Amino acid sequence: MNYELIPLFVAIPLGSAFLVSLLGKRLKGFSDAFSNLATFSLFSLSLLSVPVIGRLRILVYKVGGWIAPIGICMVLDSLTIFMLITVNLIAFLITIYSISYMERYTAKWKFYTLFLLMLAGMNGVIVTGDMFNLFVFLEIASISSYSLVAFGVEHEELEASFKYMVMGSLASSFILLGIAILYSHTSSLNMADISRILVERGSGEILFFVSALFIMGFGLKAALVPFHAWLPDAHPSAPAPISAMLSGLLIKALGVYALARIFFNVFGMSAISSSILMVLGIASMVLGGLLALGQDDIKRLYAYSSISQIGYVFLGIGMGTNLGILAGLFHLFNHATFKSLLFLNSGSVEYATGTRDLRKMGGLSSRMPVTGYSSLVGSMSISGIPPLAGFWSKLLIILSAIEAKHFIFASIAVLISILTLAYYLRVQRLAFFGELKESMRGIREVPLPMRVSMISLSIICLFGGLLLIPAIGKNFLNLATEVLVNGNKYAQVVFGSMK
Amino acid sequence: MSGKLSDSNKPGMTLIVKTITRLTVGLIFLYGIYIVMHGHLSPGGGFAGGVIIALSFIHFMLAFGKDLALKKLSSGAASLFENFGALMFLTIAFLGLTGGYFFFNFISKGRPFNLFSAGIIPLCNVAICLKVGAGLFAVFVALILTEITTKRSDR
Amino acid sequence: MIELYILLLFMILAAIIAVEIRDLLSSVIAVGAVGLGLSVAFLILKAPDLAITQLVVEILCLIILIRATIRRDIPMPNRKEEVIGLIMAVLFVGGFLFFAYFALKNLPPFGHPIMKVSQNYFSEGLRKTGATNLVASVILDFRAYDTLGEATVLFTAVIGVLTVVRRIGRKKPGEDIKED
Amino acid sequence: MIYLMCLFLFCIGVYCILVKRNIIKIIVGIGIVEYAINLFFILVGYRLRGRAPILAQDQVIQNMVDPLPQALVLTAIVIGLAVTALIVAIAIRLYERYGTFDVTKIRRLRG
Repeated sequence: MNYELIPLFVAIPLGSAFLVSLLGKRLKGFSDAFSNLATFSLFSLSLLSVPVIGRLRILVYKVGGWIAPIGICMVLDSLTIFMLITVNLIAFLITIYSISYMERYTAKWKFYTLFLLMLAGMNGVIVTGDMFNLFVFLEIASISSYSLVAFGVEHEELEASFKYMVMGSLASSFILLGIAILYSHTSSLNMADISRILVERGSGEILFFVSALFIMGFGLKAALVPFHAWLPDAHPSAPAPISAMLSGLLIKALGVYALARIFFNVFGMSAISSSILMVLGIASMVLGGLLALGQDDIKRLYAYSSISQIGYVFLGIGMGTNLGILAGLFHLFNHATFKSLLFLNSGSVEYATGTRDLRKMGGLSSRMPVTGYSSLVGSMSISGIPPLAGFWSKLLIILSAIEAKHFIFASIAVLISILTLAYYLRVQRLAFFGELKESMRGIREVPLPMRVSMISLSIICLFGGLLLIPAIGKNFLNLATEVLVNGNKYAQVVFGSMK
Repeated sequence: MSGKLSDSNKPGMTLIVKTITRLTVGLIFLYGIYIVMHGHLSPGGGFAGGVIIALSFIHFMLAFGKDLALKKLSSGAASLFENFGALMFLTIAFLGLTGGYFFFNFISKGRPFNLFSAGIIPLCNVAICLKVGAGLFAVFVALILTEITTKRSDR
Repeated sequence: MIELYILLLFMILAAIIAVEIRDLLSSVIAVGAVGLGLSVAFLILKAPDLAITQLVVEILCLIILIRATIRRDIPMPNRKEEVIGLIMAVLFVGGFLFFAYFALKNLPPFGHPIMKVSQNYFSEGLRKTGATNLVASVILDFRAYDTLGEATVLFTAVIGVLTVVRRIGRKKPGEDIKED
Repeated sequence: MIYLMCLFLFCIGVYCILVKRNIIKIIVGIGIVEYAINLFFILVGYRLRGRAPILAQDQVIQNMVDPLPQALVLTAIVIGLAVTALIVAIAIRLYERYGTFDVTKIRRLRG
């Protein structure tokens, strides 16, 4: 009976997007209520599937009743569930936040339509088990994000969106070319089938070339360092809920998840690709951190910090060891929560004061306690202060680097962690502490829905570390790690479950 | 484009263009419908047919100016049609659940080479055609309208 | 297959013209020539569905692009392009083609695809779906889920265009703007 | 060999995107890249002396070309059209705001 659940992950956001665009303009308040309902049902659906997957390990859904290499299949395994929960949880909290925040923009129903389409794209990428289908849903998510970045239609937003769009289409072209070459080589599009054929044939120049294309393509989507130039423009220009969505989820679902799934489960991880991923991760970590240090625009600083933290995730996953992958995935989850929290904070500051320049702020905590203290929690978590969630994931990444005898990488990770603490303390000092500026006397705390969403996110940041205790996080983190560690066995598992 | 060539109070292009457009536009429209309906038998299909139908409206608009074209199909109606097409496609997908699977081809296949055969495929073609035709027309209208407002703000 | 090579040479030539010519309108028209060449190439390669689609899409793209460039047809000033960017791009293209050569050598030769999965479409396509156009049976039955995604991409783009062309994006607190 | 010519077309497009400093030229480059990939997909599925994948009423057709890449390319063409429409809309708005298509003059954001 559980099979019917899987297509709903894509069908619910798609159907609600169509309905919102049909009725949202005519009925006041419909788009708010309906979008929140949709994201809430998605979140509860993903929670519901956790025990099912804990019992069965994998579910395969044959769309249209066609068996896998002929038709398309959707695969629900523990890694998928891990990503689905992360994405839908954050998306639900962000829709709550947007109820009030998006009052400042015109055409709210267009915002919700595009938002739901982006969510549908991400869920589609995560759930699918087919290469070309992955590309199609990746394009849905990207195209809606291009137009959401330009949502404010001011100079900067249009410019950032254009830059993002050019880079994004280039990335998509690389991915599509890779898929074409892979199709010619294996004559199949199903991931499990490709994996099986590649194991039989062994690797060669083709695999090397396709890996390079995919690293370029998905690396552009994930903003790894040589390909990061679009991110610091695009993420700050979007409205705050979208910045949170882009930085917290989009680069992970389209970049990290897709890359990890393809490299571990389809190609099989080799020493070369592992070290390439780690080196790229280290480079993003260092450069992102250094560039963040000199920023005065609060959202731009957060955007550079995203590049740096994505570097940590890649370092962990690229290690390929059990502990490394666990740490990388855990950091991915943590980064999704605290980075969206921080972007929502910056949105609240902008909502109340009308500026994003750190030098014009000061002492905001006294006037906006919820924003101030949730931002403190987020900053401490991202810079790795103990008992908060971010500390545990960073600790595990560093430990796994030591375990795998990468001492230089481990020490760089420690140094960058200190750097992170430095620039986040700077934000706290300039924006939230210190004395209140004269021009800021009249500001007030933000409306209730925005507060609710920020408070829930900071609670997750506070207690996220508990997920590491096996009794709580076993079905969540450890099983997801297992999927990646198993590598090429993915094909057998998928075909075994299809019979 | 060459709006300046004609009378300034008559929008659109010259008389020659208008006469020829009047003759051809219906044919293009019919051809689009033909392509859609025979999508499962011969080359073509919902997408190509939808673009052809959109092109017939765009052709009309370029020749006669935007006011007359929008009277035939207003942009609000276009986006309504588009939504309707999208929802129809999704509904077909959901009706497949009656046969057990999302997108299951649940209608009987009929005799091959007939117009009414192949189960859901012609229906899907019609849905896609509505969506594509109306959507592309809406895009075109939106782009044209921004250009007009741009020119006004320039002066 | 000689006509295919000639056509490809023509397309490459037109693409170079489109990239290098100064006048924007001519550039757009040259890229239209590439697209129409592609449509003919599809016909030679026995893909009539694609030929029709490519033809109509190309016409639509040309109309949109020409509307965008006409009357704004400012010739580009004769300025030096950034030398570093040029060198980087040339290096990238060279390296790309070099690696592509080795990778493509191992692909199945032109004209002899493996067709492992597609064999099923030939044997079961007509019986299971009832459509005589196998491409239609693939896009709307075997891989209909992809087509749902494709329709959604177009829907997204339409909403995106309508979003981008709004006159006013932000409003001040308490201000009420009539939305169109 | 024919694959390489096709990839050369791809490289012309990439070169155009990376080097040119004009919005319309960049859009042209994106278009060329899309054409090249679509062509590559179809070349990969072509069979020598093949027939189009459409069944006829009274004869059995042997040796058809691969229908799967054709279906995929159909999807890719639509995606290309969607991207082009959106990017042209953004380009028109940019022109409206800045009065130019030259990227070097559109520099409010720091790198």
